[in-house]
Amino acid sequence: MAPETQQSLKYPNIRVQEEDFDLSTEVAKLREGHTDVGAVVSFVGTVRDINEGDDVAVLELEHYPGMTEKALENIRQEAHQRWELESSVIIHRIGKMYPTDQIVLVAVSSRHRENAFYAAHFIMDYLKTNAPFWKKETFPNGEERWVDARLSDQEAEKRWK
Amino acid sequence: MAPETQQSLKYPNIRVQEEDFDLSTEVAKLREGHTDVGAVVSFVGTVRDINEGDDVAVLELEHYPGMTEKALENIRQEAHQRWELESSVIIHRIGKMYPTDQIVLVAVSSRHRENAFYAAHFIMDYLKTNAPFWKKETFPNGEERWVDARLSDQEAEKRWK
Amino acid sequence: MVNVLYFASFREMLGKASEQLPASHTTVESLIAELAERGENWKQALLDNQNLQIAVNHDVANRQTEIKAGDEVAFFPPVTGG
Amino acid sequence: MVNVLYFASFREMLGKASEQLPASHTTVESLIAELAERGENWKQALLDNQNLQIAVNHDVANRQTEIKAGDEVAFFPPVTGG
Repeated sequence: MAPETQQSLKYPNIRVQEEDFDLSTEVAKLREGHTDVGAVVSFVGTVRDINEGDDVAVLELEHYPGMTEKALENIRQEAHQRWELESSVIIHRIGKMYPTDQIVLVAVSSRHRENAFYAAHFIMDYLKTNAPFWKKETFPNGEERWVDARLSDQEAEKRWK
Repeated sequence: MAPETQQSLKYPNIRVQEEDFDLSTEVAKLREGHTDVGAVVSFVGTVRDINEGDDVAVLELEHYPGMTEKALENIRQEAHQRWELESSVIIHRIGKMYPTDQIVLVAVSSRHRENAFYAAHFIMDYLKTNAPFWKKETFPNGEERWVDARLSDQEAEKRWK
Repeated sequence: MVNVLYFASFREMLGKASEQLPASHTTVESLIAELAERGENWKQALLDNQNLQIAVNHDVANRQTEIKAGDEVAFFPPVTGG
Repeated sequence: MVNVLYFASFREMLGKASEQLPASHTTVESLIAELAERGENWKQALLDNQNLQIAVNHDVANRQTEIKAGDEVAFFPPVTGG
């Protein structure tokens, strides 16, 4: 069995993939079999064409296979322990991406909106500081730069302690 | 010109309609021309098959044409004043709906995720208490009941004062 | 004339969705006082109702809001959309 | 043996993505001490780096975490996904 298949069997609500995703399709899957859902909150992170004031031509996402899926599943489980949720999914892309491309999807369904809003926000804040992904930017002149971790992301995570 | 066309020209980011909507399509439209977006938060409200412990067969949404659009646009503008946002859209369906149907969409794009999360949550909380929509439930035995306003929705709105 | 609208449970309880009334009232309060004389259901829905919601010309209003000829006044229960 | 992995800027700075080392260290700290002797870039990346991130067997770890034969130890800079 290919490693990625093993991972997807072990963590059916976590996907790390090169392919793009479709928001409507993923939200429909998330809601399947949950007829008591009243609220679905989704977050889509996208590639900005400017970072720290510089034009970005290409963004490359590297990750730590195996640890990534485990870290994302831990974050997801933590959200389910903190709030009453029906279902949730995390999809994170890897490889080369371009401005306006989708990078990450976090979608959460629950009976009431407040839980869904908090849980999706929490998952994103935790993902930003705890999931082993690294971004490298390539500028129009071909120069490359590893993206620096943001202090604001660490602050954002602390809010949930 | 039909009244609904006048309203949609006046408030291009507000739609009150009987038709269903597609999340991916709406988010794509929202992001059009905003290449500096890094975050898109969407909320979809759906018809639950149970409310206050009773099975719901049909949900009917009535509204106050003219005031609805104005109220929704006020809520949207307020969100843009409070947070730095790129774009936002509110779609609310009216007429008959059934369990698992989509009722409402609020989608917000911004450079950074925190603004998008707060703004979408704020818009939903304000919409719940300030936009003139009324829900009537029909139960499997044919009985009808107007849905009561929730005290928790009033509390949720107060948080943002 | 003033255009008066009733929504949702009010429309059903009062038996009408809208009506044109002479613009003989200076405030929403005086309009309500006159409507309440029509019967117990009108009194209950408008005069005695602590949760009554009012809009004048599509803006949230209250009992003290002034009204004039050509205005649209709407009465409705607390909203439950979303 | 211990499997040691380097990611992102560390992989580029240290010139390798992974290596097998004898399991002769009891903690991450002692492994780092040995690696730091390889040269200035190793010392900077691992020993002197306040922002060094460590994982042992896919779990977040620190310098005091114990390691044994068969473990996978990873070194990387602060994460920047999402």
